[in-house]
Amino acid sequence: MSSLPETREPVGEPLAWTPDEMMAVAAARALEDGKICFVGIGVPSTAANLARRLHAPGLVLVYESGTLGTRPDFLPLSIGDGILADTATAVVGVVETFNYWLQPGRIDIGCLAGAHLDRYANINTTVIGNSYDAPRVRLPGAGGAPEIAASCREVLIVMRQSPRAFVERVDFVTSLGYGEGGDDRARHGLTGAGPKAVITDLGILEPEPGTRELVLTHLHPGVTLEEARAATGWELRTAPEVETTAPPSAEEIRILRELEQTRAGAA
Amino acid sequence: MSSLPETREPVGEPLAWTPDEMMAVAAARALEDGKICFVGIGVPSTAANLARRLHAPGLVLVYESGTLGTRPDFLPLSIGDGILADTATAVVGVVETFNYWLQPGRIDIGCLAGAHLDRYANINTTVIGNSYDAPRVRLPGAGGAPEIAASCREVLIVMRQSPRAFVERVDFVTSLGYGEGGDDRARHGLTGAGPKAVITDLGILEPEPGTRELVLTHLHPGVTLEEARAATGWELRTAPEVETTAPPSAEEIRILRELEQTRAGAA
Amino acid sequence: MTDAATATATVVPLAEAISELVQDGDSVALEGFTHLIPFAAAHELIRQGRRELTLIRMTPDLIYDQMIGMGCARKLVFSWGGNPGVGSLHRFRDAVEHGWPAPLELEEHSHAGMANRYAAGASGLPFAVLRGYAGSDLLARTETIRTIECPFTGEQLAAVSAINPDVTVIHAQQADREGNVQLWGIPGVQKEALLAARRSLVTVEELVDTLEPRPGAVVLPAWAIDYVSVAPGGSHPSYTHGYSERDNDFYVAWDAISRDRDTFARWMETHVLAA
Amino acid sequence: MTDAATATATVVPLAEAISELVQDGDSVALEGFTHLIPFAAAHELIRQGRRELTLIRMTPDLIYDQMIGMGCARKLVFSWGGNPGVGSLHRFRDAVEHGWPAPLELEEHSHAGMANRYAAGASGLPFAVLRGYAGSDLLARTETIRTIECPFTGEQLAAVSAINPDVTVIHAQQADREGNVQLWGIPGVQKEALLAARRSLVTVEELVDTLEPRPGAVVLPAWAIDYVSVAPGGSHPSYTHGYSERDNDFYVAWDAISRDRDTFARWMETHVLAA
Repeated sequence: MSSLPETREPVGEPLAWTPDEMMAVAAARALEDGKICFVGIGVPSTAANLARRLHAPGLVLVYESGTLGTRPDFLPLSIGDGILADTATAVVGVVETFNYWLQPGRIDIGCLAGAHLDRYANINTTVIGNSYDAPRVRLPGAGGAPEIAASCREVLIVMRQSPRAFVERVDFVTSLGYGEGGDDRARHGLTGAGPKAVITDLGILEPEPGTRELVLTHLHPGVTLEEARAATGWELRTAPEVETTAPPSAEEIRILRELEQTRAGAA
Repeated sequence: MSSLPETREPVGEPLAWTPDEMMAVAAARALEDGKICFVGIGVPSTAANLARRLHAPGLVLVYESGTLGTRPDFLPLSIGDGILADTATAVVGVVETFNYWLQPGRIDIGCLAGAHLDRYANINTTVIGNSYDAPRVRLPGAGGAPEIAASCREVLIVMRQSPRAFVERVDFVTSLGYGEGGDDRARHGLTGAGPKAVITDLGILEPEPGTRELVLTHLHPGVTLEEARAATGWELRTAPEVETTAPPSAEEIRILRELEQTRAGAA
Repeated sequence: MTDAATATATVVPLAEAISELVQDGDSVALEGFTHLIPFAAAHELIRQGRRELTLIRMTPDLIYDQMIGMGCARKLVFSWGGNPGVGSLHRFRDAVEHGWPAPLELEEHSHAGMANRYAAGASGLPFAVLRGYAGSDLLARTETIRTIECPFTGEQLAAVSAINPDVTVIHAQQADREGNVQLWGIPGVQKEALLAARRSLVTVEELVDTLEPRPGAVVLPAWAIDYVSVAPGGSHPSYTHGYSERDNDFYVAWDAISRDRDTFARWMETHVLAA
Repeated sequence: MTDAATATATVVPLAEAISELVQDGDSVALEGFTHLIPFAAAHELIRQGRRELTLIRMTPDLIYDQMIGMGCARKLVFSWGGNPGVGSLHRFRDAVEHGWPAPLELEEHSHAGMANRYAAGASGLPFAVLRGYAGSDLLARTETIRTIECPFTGEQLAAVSAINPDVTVIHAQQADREGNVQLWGIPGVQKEALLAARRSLVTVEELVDTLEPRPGAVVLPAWAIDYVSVAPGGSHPSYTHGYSERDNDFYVAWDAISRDRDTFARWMETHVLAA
């Protein structure tokens, strides 16, 4: 859905891998083999294709361009690159993709990027500022996200953590996470369970049982709780136990970098 | 929609052609070149394929099996024979056929057969008898007819004339003709103009301007007004001038018979 | 509508698939619009003695004439019940007109209505909207047809409830080892009927190592299918484009076979039960 | 939705087709989902100086960024307005954020909503039903999204009004002499957008004597199309499956070209107006 992150310098002491690489690896790990995954463009697409090359060769990738079960041998720049059609089990129209494949709940997990996110995992990709008609920043818009967030059995959100992007309350709810928290999703009659995790360049946030507020459950190696809090626009709470994400293995990094190099015409 | 008529013996003095042949020829003549025709099985299919071989090589045939612009080189027995797919411009699913092609009014003329017909050209292909639950005769049902009769720009009905089949009021309105007559179609919000003619083995009936009651406008050669009246279950009225249908030309009969011989496995 | 997506379908013998999938009282759709009618699966259902089924099909055709005559059905959901190009379905008529071998409840639609009901079912929607049944007595007869008002224009349109069969069975040309299915020729409503079902079976002419892309082919991913069974010639007397021709002579001959109860019973005994 | 069906489409030069079909103030959909985006037709519209257009597209992409920047548009109906895989559409943002070169009215949907609006338009229905916009602020922002109750279950669902553009333009690989069109690769929403339109144009890479049936091909009969124009490379910088590759470098380069108003104007002058 969103633009590619520009590569950011390693934070803290020099590491063998960048925070963006850690984010992609952590997201890939969250995608189980044999599941059906609706893939947004950007980091989600990187993570899903990385997962297929690591622990999840049977991960089924579905892109909103109607390419079902596609197996691209390089990273597509857009959700509609030809390689996605050439390597798909089936290619269908956009109407069918959303009506027959996404809407009925056939998709196990939707993998999304967001522009702005709030403490209840609601996503804003529409406007920044308090006026829709005169926005401070006009974002691209919804794309497939509202229905991906609503209809997939569960959702994985992958995006960089910063106080600008992780806000107390989004200016515009484009795609519903947990709404006002608690059972608010049910009120909207949603079939899907909602975001199971938000994977960032600093750690992993997960909805707290009951309140559904996003709380910190993992910190990536070399990242401190203070850094994570400083990068969050709300009073970030932590799970009873905050674990440290396993660092990327040499293989994860090697395959990720090979993959990144294959992205045609990447900026 | 309906079953094939068993061949009937020539009526009146021996003719070079049967009443059924005259019916098929008259129906074929009513199909203009370059029009898009939604074709029901049975005599309509015979007439449409005859027209393509005579004056209307550019007649576009659409069958409810989703075969658009099909050009079968022999008469199909069913609306789904393989020959229809092999010779079509495009083959689409049944949902698309009805929703994208028939429903919006893209079809110029729908060619239907009926089991029972009333004076306002309403068709019954459902049940005979006054109880739906305990019918005297259970007919096949609606098929595509209700929407063909509703959505085509105009409709042509082809069926044998008899007091049993041409009734004052059908026991069950499966497909709407002119309802109660007059502007009744408009009351149902129909886009199509309705039946422009009913072509039988005895002559041609057309809706009278205003009342939309079917009146006799043509008698086929050798058929008398009395025979037509005797074969009609209501007080059949005639147009100011009743014309005599031009007899089938030698070419029309030759091509029709060639065509009939090609029907695979016909009874 | 399958509850848990798995990335592959299970390839099993037809008899096993049928006994796994279909219980007495289930609603089953054996689809195929003239082409690819899954007769082999229907014959297996008859042999396994399934009862009280709600049979769903746009065109009951010979396949349901046989199942109705053999007493498998409690109810029929359909839109055109004739012998295409030949005449009546005599077992269907006998059940409706004389309750033999058992009374048959009818839920009757038009083709457009049935097609849209499958599409709604495949889309996870409770209903579909169409311009249909205008002025038809079906509107009053059939509980699953209602009217709905456009929230933008106020126009009245027809609404039909979704169909979500307990089990859908279709026949196709090929499946690969993972259970991905490819069919071509007239596609009918099979994709919708399959995707609308809670459980599904696809019988195929053959298993192949890879599905060769073909013009006009519909490919159904394995993860949308529960079972695949190999049933060569499983669509006879209908046909499988590229594998067999429609047996039009049999459709004509069925008129005489099915007209008489005993003749029908003997034919079924010889050609289905004893087979 | 074409008023009078004729069995063939008229093959004319692009400039003639555009001036015949598109008037100032029309609603136009130039569709193509990443693949087959009809840039040549858009450039012709820009050269002919069309104004006050309502531009309809799921993904405005560079094609509408250019038309908006050149002042062709009064309103945009869309669902995702970014440069795929790159970032912002700067001309689109400049119009929305600063009203340059003119204010741009927005009618904003999700992809699912837009796709269903085209499908309703193609089906001759005034609206479509979907499970969409749940909890999204779009529901309150967008007048063409409402809720509707299922007449069978009472469930609340989203309804979106149909889109019936005055003109739809799509790009395809081939047309034959009668104007039958064949496209393959990612099919997007082009069939629905074309069938929903009052008037239509298909630009093609080439005219051929016969359309060779191909796997995954969508064939559009000539009688559903008004005009066909030959425009080789007409989808650049997007692509035409089997004819060209997506020019990803150009999509990346567009970010810098379009960021600055003058740089943009110069680029358009050189590459479109003077072309």
